[in-house]
Amino acid sequence: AQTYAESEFWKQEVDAGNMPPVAERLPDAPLVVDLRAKGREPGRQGGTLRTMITRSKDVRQMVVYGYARLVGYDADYTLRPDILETFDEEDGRIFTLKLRAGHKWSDGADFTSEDFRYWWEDVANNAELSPSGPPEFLRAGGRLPVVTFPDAQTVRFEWPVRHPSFLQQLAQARPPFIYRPAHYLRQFHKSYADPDGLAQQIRKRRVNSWAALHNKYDNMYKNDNPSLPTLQPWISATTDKGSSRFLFVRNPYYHRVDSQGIQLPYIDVVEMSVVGGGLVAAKANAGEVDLQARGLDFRDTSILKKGEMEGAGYVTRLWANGAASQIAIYPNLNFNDPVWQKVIRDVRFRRALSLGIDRRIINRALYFGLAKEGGMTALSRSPLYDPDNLHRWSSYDPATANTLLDEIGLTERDRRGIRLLPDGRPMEFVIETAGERQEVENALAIITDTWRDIGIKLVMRPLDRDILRNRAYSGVTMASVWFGWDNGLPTAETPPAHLAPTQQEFLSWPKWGQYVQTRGKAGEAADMPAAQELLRLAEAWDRALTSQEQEIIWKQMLRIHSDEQFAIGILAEAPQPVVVSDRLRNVPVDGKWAWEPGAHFGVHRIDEFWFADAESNS
Amino acid sequence: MSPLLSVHNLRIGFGKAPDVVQDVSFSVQRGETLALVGESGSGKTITCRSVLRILPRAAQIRGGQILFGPEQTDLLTLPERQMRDVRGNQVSMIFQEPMRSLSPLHRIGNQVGEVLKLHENVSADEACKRVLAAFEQVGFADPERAFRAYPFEMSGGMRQRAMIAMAMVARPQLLIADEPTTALDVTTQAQVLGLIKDLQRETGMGLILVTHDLGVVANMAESVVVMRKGRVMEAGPAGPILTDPAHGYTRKLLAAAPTIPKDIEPAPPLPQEDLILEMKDVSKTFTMKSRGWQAPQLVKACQQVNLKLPRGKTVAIVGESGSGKTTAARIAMAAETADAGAEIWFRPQKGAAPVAVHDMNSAQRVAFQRQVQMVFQDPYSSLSPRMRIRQALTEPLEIHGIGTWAERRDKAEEMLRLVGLNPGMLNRYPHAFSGGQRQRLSIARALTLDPVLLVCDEPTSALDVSVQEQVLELLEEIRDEAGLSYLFISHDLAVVARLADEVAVMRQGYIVEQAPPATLFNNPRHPYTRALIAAQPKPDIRRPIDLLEVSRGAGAPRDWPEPFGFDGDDPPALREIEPGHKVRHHA
Amino acid sequence: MTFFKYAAYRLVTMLLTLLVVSVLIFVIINLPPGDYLSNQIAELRATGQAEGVAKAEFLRKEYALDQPIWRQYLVWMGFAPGPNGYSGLLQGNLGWSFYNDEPVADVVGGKLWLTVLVNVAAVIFIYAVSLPLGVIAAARSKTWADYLTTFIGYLGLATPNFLLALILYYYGRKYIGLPIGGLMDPSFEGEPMSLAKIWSVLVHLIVPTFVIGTAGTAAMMQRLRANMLDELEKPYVETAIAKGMSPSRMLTKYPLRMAFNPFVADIGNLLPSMVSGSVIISVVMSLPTIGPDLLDALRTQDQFLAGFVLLFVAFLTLVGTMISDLLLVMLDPRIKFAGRRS
Amino acid sequence: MSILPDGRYVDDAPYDAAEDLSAIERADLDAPSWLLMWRQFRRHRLGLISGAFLLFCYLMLPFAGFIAPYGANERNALHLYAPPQAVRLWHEGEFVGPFVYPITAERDLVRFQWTYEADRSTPRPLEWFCDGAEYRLFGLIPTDTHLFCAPEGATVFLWGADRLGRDVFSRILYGAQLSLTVGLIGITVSFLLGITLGAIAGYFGGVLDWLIQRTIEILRSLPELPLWLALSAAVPSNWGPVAVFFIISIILGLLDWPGLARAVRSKFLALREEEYVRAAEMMGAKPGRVIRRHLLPNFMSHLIASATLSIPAMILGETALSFLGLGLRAPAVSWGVMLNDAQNLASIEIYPWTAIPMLPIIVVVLAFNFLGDGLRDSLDPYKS
Ligand SMILES: Nc1ncnc2c1ncn2[C@@H]1O[C@H](COP(=O)(O)OP(=O)(O)OP(=O)(O)O)[C@@H](O)[C@H]1O
Ligand SMILES: Nc1ncnc2c1ncn2[C@@H]1O[C@H](COP(=O)(O)OP(=O)(O)OP(=O)(O)O)[C@@H](O)[C@H]1O
Ligand SMILES: [Mg+2]
Ligand SMILES: [Mg+2]
Repeated sequence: AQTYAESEFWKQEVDAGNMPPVAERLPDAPLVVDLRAKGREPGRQGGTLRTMITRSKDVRQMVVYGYARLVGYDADYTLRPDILETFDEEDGRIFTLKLRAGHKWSDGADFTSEDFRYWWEDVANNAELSPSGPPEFLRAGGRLPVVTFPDAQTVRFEWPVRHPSFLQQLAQARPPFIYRPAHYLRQFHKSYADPDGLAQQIRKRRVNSWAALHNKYDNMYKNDNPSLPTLQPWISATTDKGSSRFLFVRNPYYHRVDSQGIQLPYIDVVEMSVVGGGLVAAKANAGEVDLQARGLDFRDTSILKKGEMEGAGYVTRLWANGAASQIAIYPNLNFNDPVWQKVIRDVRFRRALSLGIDRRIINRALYFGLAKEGGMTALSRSPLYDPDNLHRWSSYDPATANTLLDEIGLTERDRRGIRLLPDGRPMEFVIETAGERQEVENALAIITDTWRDIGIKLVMRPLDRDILRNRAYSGVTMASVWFGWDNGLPTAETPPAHLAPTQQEFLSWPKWGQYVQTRGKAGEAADMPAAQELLRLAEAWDRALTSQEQEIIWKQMLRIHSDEQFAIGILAEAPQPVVVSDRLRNVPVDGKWAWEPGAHFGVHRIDEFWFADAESNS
Repeated sequence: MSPLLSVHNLRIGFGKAPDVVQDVSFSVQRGETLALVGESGSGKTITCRSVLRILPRAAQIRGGQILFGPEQTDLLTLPERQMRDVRGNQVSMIFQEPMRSLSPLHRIGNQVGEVLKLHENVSADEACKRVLAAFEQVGFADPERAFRAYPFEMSGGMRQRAMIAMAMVARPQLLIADEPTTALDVTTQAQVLGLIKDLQRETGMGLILVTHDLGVVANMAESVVVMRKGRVMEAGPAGPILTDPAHGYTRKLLAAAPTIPKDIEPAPPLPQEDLILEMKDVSKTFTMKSRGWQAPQLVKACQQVNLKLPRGKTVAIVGESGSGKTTAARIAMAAETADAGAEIWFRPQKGAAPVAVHDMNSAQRVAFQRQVQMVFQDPYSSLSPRMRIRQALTEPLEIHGIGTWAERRDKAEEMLRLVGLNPGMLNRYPHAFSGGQRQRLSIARALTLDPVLLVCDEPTSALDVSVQEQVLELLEEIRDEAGLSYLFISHDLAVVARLADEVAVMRQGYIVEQAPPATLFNNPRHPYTRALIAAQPKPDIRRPIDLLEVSRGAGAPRDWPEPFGFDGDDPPALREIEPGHKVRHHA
Repeated sequence: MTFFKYAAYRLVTMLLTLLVVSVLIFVIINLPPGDYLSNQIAELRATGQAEGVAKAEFLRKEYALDQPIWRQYLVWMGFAPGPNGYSGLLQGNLGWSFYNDEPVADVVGGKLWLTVLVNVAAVIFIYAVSLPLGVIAAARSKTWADYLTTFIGYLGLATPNFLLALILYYYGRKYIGLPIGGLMDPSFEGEPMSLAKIWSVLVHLIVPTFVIGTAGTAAMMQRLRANMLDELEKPYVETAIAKGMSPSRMLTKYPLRMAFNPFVADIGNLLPSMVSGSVIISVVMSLPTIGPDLLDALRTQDQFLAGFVLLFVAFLTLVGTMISDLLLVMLDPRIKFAGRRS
Repeated sequence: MSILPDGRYVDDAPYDAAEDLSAIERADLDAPSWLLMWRQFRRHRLGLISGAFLLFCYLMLPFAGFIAPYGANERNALHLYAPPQAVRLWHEGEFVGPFVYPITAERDLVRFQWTYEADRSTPRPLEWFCDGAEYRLFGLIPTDTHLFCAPEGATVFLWGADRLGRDVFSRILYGAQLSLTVGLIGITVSFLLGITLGAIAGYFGGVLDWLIQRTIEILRSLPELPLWLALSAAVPSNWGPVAVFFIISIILGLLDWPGLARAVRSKFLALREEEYVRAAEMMGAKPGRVIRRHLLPNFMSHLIASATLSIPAMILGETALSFLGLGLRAPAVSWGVMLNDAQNLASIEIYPWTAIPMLPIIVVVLAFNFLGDGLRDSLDPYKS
């Protein structure tokens, strides 16, 4: 049997008898990470990792970065069991999850199928806690699964129809927690807690019902309750929410070890401080962080490099952004103005817009030419990548663009050379932005010039993020700018729902999305053939039996997108500066910076990073 | 022995203009009083101020020396830091216009006591005690009230006395008094002068006394400097100069000095029919600004004043400083509202329906304001500091839309000439005038509108006798030609005797005696009237008045002999003892 | 009217005004269509997060948000009893912040005093710097001292705050080791007061105070200088000089007091304007003041939080105006508030 | 002069009792007040220079396009972040006339900066009265003639180029057109309101005062932030940035007056008790006149100082609001917009010339200040 070394950090506690030794804390079969096989160096425990967030709410990033999931992606973006010892999928309908025997919550209590049952029966299906029933993602074809708990280490989900996206959902950056620390939460649950004690708690916590109390203490994602047991590598150790510094200490019961028998995470303490967005670069430049990407933009690179050269003790790495597009324009197909709507829905118009963008210059001006120019599609590292999709309708070709626009019949122009709409108004194409990113403004400034050549006047309108969304959702926005799809690295198994008009967040079809999301209560049904085709394909993917089938569907959908230019991507894979302390090891040199899949740092397994001593460093 | 202060060949000028003070020299010994007399605007004030080096920014000292003290330090070159010790401590000054010279935001006691704190390092209590004592000495009936009062709550004379107290509490070696008693009635004046004399005897204080009142000079000064147009005309011991003036100007001055004529021909009582102004039962009670927790103190400024002013006549009010003269006049002008029950009637023309001044509508008010004008006791504060004199003088015309621009300017020029000023001064701001010049400006302004009633509140107090003569003549002339009526307030009984058709004597808010001047001056009945007349100084060095004696005046009302005495708020009625002669006495 | 009567009268007016303002604030907050919970419910529904919806619905009921608007106001203020014993502002229940998912009191609690701290520091800075400098600039007008202070003042005024903050932070850190952002070293947070902690707070306050304060300082200094110049030639100043007062004492006792009148009128606005004015600064400089919360609350229509903060700022404004009115009467005995006879 | 035996001093210059006043200068007397003021003002050297400078600035505005070598939004894709270029006269000891060396950009992928290399061998003389980007003279006449332009194959970035390769110098000139004008409207509105209402409240007191005071209190207590947020959602989409900013500066003016009004009021409460105000009233002056002629002049210094102080706020107003998406934005150019672009560390530390717009702001603000000071001085009665 493997022997495990006790961490310095908890040694005192263990010696004092407050905590069992490490061997007893680990699951019977911990997840052993073979670092060398991954091309990483095994490290040693210790150290404090400093990083910054811009709002105190962002403590939830620890859940993202920690990335302990039932199943999670590995570096190749394939799904592997993580907290689970194994999982088993039958027919895309029946999922058997096997837990690790002896796995414990961060407070030392056993983690068993009871925790799943508690969630399923006492939370998800409790009318007071979840009045509208279990979460939507558990529905396949509108049907809920049958969940059974054959033994302490086994949980089974069984659907009548295929539910292929179930596992992917579990691996999300923001995972659905389908388990809860039952032993802890029972004290707030009406069915378990002693009524007097509960009533007292309700009063003390200034809430009005036991459900509110339960809700208050049950936030696995928000990470705001330090006493809530967790399975993440670090556990929150800061109680004061108003604080500007949050500390996280190593989870003594964490389930991963390296092949030397050293329990992960290597790093003892993570210190997150809340810093104003504008000051992140300045603080990083001053060497006040060990690992930072959030809050840094590409344009900070020069100042970061400068700090690096002046010996602030870090290196600046440039990772590629994992969003499908760094900047994408979403012409609103649901725009309320009927004349405009008709124009926008004309594919030739959208193609002309795209052809009228000089992506090379934008790339050069904003990203030193380091980003990838082209439309919005799967990124080059995705198996679904197709260079044709990237380049279709996305080369700078004002002549073709003009021809296309003329073909639509927009031939009239005013004195300034701006084309006129059929009803005689000049074509002032208003693009609304969230006003947060200067690169967007600069890109639009460049596009303004090239669009003028095709007779379209671009009017940029910076708004507040929330206002922008609300306007777009209600159809008053003509067009908006946002990132491309979060997930630029899809595989055939990735659910393609976001490619079809199923979500209002895709700002080209907010109303169609609402229609699907609200099951017809709001919004409008998609009424363009291409969009209907996308919907059909998305459903087909659900039913597809093999990944080959799924891949074909994916490719069709991507092809439709690049053909139709629903969203006009401009650039992708823009470099994301990542500041890494000189002392920090195992941080990939060439990583992907993606929310989905990958949970930003999560997929790079921050728990495997470690601090080299100063001597061994030089 | 070296003199306490000697001024040698002092020359001062403004801007590029010629010197306003030319080669002035004089000296003051310890314990000596030097009187500085002369024409209004002759540079007296500027000379005095140069001793303390507090000249207007635009002034330049172009030459000369001012030597002070046993060391004969030149005050003109003394470093600022040492100068600070001289000011207020060794040399202090009573400014000519005390109303402007006090900070409006600080209580009087505070401002006066500050001198002690600055130079003598005394405790707050001690300072307070000494200030109260000084207030008592300068004739405040209620020193406590004065201590707590703000300048705007005081009458002109009270402010002047506060200024005097301020200059004297620190017992300086040299006191420069620039017309210190212009706003004081003669008894109070005697008291103050007596006080200064005492202090001189006690401490050997030197005194430079600027005054226009040759009677005061005769009573106070050992030596005299006569100035005119910035030059010393004559200087030397007081006796010879007053008795046998050598210089033509001095002679002219002495000749112009007014006195109460011995035998005024008795005039019939004033006609009672065509009254231009009638005040009935006018009383005014002020509420003093109190500290948050104290109950507010009430001041009865004037009480039950009844006055009748026939058209074309002059009614004069004389009386104690602080007795409510100004208040009564302001009420007549509708500048102040009287307590309830008062009635003031104004008849613009003969036979016209009277206007109730206490209750006018806005049309009436506009008409009233055009016909009634006032010469303010304090001309400096009644001129807007940011208006050139031309604007100030043409403003009344502009307000009432009279004339064109050029006509207004011509009128302004003419008015200036009438009061003896140079129209070249039209572009100046008010601060660039001497005290007497400002007073004349004020008169000129009041006259521009050709009013029918003019309320004059001590209009000539700052004028030298010759200019005063000129102004009085002017007033008489207008009265006779245009039938102007005057409500005339003055401390100078000689002026009153000359101008008035009827005189009301006020004391503590009450009219105590009222009669035509002949009757009043020949046959004064009320003890206070008698005291006043006795206290009037005469420009005769051989017959000095006993300052101490006259300053006692008639004493407090409760000490007055029967049937005049009364206590508190319960005075006897004003009764007619002979036609046109009213005296407040018990029947 | 005695001072006390006036003060009492002023207090009553203030409370009445506050009442009016509270209504207006409530209306303004509710003016934009929708509210936090409805938005959230819509979004949660759309994304299929049913548990959130339940919670949101629950909160709506709990805080009477399902009732007509006038009733909501009454309940919020505590004039009418709310459901389930929700008691309203007057009884100290500040309501629930939906955005932060915490009682408003908890969100606001610690930050209020920090807000006050930062702003009071700025106010002190403004006064401590601009009073003497303004007086000196006036007394020594048209000398290098005057020009230099003017120049620096305008430099601060003409630099956008954020740029100024960035420059000061960056070079401050580079050359004198000043900390960047925050109000104290994080390690002191939640620690009891100690000298080291106070020191840390002071060091951290340097840049924010400077950034928030410069604009105010320059403004105050220039205005003070102008007003002082007007007073310096007045006769009462000569009297003071004739008394032999030292210039500094004389200047502060007499002309300064006179020149101060317009500033007293504005004292009331100092605190509240900086609370709202420093919102943006606080956001960019990551100061844990109430400002950023207010901005978030307004953006997301988190009505109780926004309402309370706004009401609090309004309260500060009103109290400030009242104090300045009272000070005005105390400072200038000539002032009467009675009407003019026309 | 003679000394009499009794020690008396007697002046023996001829004495004329009736000696009249000296002759007066008519011209001087008839000078209208503005002339007198101007004479005073002329003596304030700095104020005079500042005034002349500002006059020059404003006169230049219609010609900004002519003086600027580039268009306001003319990008030079090959010269991003180009540093300021010197215009030289001598090349290798030889007089060539004004010329520049062409520069070429290099991507430095180690430091992630643009570096520039000047080609010192080929001097390129500037072109004069040449054709360039189109602009509107006086905002009306479209033309494309510029005073000077970059020669073929070279650039002339006097003050460098920004992130998109736009000429900072030209943009400053164009920016002046907006920065120096639009905000003035807001100031005017707020001053008019503030002075009028403050004066009414202070002078009349009583009920009017009460009403105005409560309005002020309520206005001040009401939050501006939600207003801006609402506004940013409500402004029609196709409004140009300048139109939006125009509206906003007027609204700013409408909201900004209470501070001034209170200052005016408190001062007037005290001033109205002054004797000269009473005197004017007793002469029959109407309230309007009393306020204009007697009260306002005594508060002029404060007003001038306040007006001067709001100049920087007016120029930079948009930077504060752009945070809420309401400020001026591209394609409008103003100094505030330019500074907004420069609000990051790289601009300060690596490309400092992008922060050059601070310079004209400060110069203009100081000029306004000295002009105001001169004005104040010329109104000061004691300065003569
Ligand atoms: N700031 C000034 N600018 C120009 N001239 C001035 C200024 N101040 C005073 N003067 C002039 O200087 C002369 C002397 O003034 P000063 O005040 O000394 O006169 P005065 O003898 O005290 O007169 P009065 O008896 O009227 O007070 C006057 O003619 C006056 O007009
Ligand atoms: N605004 C005021 N507030 C309080 N008391 C005042 C006010 N104005 C005048 N008084 C008081 O009223 C009384 C009369 O003042 P008034 O000015 O009428 O005196 P006066 O007879 O003109 O004296 P003087 O000869 O000294 O000018 C004085 O005691 C004075 O202190
Ligand atoms: Mg004089
Ligand atoms: Mg009087």
